Amino acid sequence: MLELDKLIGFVGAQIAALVTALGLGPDWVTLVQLVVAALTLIGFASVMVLGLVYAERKVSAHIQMRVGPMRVGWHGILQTLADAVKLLQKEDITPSNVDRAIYFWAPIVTFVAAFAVYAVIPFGRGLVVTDLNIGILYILAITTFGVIGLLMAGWSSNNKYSLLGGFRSAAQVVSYEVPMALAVIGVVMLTQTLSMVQIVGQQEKFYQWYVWRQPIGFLIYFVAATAEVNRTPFDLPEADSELVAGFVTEYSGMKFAMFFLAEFLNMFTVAAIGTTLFFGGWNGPVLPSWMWFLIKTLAGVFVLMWMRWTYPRLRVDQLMGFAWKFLLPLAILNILITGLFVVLF
Amino acid sequence: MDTITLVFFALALLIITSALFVVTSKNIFHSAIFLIMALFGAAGMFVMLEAPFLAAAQVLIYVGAIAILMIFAVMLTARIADESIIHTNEQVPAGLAIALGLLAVILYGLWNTPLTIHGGTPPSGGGHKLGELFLTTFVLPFEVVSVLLLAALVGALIIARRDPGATPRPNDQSAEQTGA
Amino acid sequence: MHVEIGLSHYLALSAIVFCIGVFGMLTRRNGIGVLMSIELMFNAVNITLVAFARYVTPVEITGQVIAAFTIAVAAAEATVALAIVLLIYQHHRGIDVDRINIMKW
Amino acid sequence: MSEFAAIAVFLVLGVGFVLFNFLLSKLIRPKNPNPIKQSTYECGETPVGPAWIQFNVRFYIFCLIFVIFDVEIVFLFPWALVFQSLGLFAFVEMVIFVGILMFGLLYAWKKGLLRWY
Repeated sequence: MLELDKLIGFVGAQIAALVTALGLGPDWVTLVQLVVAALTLIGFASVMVLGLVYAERKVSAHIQMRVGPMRVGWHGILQTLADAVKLLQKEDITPSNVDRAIYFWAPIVTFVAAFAVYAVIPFGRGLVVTDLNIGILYILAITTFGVIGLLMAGWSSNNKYSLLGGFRSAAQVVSYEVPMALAVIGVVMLTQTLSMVQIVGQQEKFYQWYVWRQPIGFLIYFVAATAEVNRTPFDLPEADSELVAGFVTEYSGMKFAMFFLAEFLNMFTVAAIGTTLFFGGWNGPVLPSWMWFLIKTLAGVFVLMWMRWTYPRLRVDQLMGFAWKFLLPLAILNILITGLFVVLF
Repeated sequence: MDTITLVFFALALLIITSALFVVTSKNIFHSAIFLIMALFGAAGMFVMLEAPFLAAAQVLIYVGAIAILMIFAVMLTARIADESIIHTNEQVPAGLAIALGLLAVILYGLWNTPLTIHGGTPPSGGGHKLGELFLTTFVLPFEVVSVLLLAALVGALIIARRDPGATPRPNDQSAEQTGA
Repeated sequence: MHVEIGLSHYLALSAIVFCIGVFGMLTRRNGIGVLMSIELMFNAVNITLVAFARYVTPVEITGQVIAAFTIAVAAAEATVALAIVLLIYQHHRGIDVDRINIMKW
Repeated sequence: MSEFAAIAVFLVLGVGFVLFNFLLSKLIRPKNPNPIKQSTYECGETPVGPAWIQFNVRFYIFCLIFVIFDVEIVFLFPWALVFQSLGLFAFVEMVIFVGILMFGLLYAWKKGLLRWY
């Protein structure tokens, strides 16, 4: 079958042979292999985001009984590609009273925070760039740079909407980070490891999925993750009726595109982490492992899109109250129950 | 130069330049950003020192929480954009002298101290060893951390809480109030 | 040039960062700036602790445990100190630590 | 430690990718700025004052509670990794740890600090 790990092993060996033939040491072999892997994932991420944007538009259109983009290509399938080219050509307007350095670096920080996660996600059997022994904690840590990025964007724009959107967004993301991390701890209590690959390895059979042993944890993770990526019903930071476009109000052209890219990367990331922690990752019968991973993850992404067009937006006080007064105590309770079960049985 | 040396000096350069900018930058928001870079560099150093769990903890707490809290505090205390304010006091020469003197003393001490280095394989990261130590040898400090955090939380809330008589307007959705 | 990176390199780096922190703490007028300098000093100490843990007690990583506690203490310190800075700001309309001398007399 | 080389490569290439995009776009996009275009957006009005104004303290309150609980999370992770092998004693220790911190949450709740308005 289409097992990509063999292909990757082959390419890796070819690179090693080539680099060694050039007379460079083993450090260089690793470096070149990693660069190729990272470039591949950048390509994958870009193509995937193009697909996700198209899917979002089509899903929303069909939920609202419209047809969505139809003109560019068959059923508008090239629409987002055309949009990307358009964004590339757009004039980049930098308002005159922004803080230029921070304004410039904010989209970079946001994108890198979203992209760096992909180094540890197991896309399939053997399809992981690096298996850190602190994998899931690394993901939690590196994604906090996303908050820094949006605070930088909000502050440097020198615009009231940007600032308010940025700070509201930051307050929301950090509030929901606590229950999310606690839900992850619930899983870690069972896995006894933080390595993403080992967590997947423990869920080979359907009945071993951690969602069965951590149903409350999964629900908490799902809600918190939806809030983390600012999706409806938690999309207050970009509540366009109140805040224009939130922290990206002053951004245009390629800089805006980077925020957009990061947003969709994050959406894929939370679905991928959910798949890895709760739904057995790439484990599955018949089909190749990476295909199972994509199916499960994209199903998660679809649910996020579906929710966006089904639920209304929460008020900001409901949002914060929900995180601190309901999700956090529930997550603590989940940990206590899990611990009790593990200790007693 | 081998890779380890190269990475060490790159990280050291990142940490030191960022730290210098933290203490000299005119704009306090820029200081906060440079502080984040210095802290991230320190996390890189922890990775070099075979403490990956601590590196992640460092990023999670310092960058993800303390730095964000500082940026919020910067926002709450206005006038940051005004670069004309003098950001250093008249103690610059004295401060410089003290800092350099301290540095000289420490480096002198470091130079003249024979450092005993013990070999051994570090536990394979992942935080298992840390967890064991927390729950066995260091169990009392571990519980005291909890008390400390509680005290800090309650204390900070008491201090930072807004004036009771000042606002509560139930339908006030606008999150900004014009400063003085 | 071949340098073997060892304990003394980390200690020297930590000393430099610590002294930069001392300089900032002594010269900053902005209360938050002073706090940032203190965080730098905390970090320098943490690097020292982890370096000792790596080179002196590599198996029993006591230094790392203490570094973890230091991080917790730094977080607690930052929350309370920033709250105090905010309170001072509300009372004095400024966070210039040189002007906060009401406890001096 | 060597497995972290991948992280470094990802960070550097991530930055490189964005800079490359910026450069590419710089080569092909038009550039004709004017003062109106470069003014700050405020729904078509002339912007009033700088945006760097003072903010309400409630953003700060939530962030403050978050810092404390973030530290708690970092201490919970090592516990979660090993508590199975250490048994009931470790579990009780953690219940005490979390229990003490829950008082803090309860305090904030009772004082009405978890309300947004």
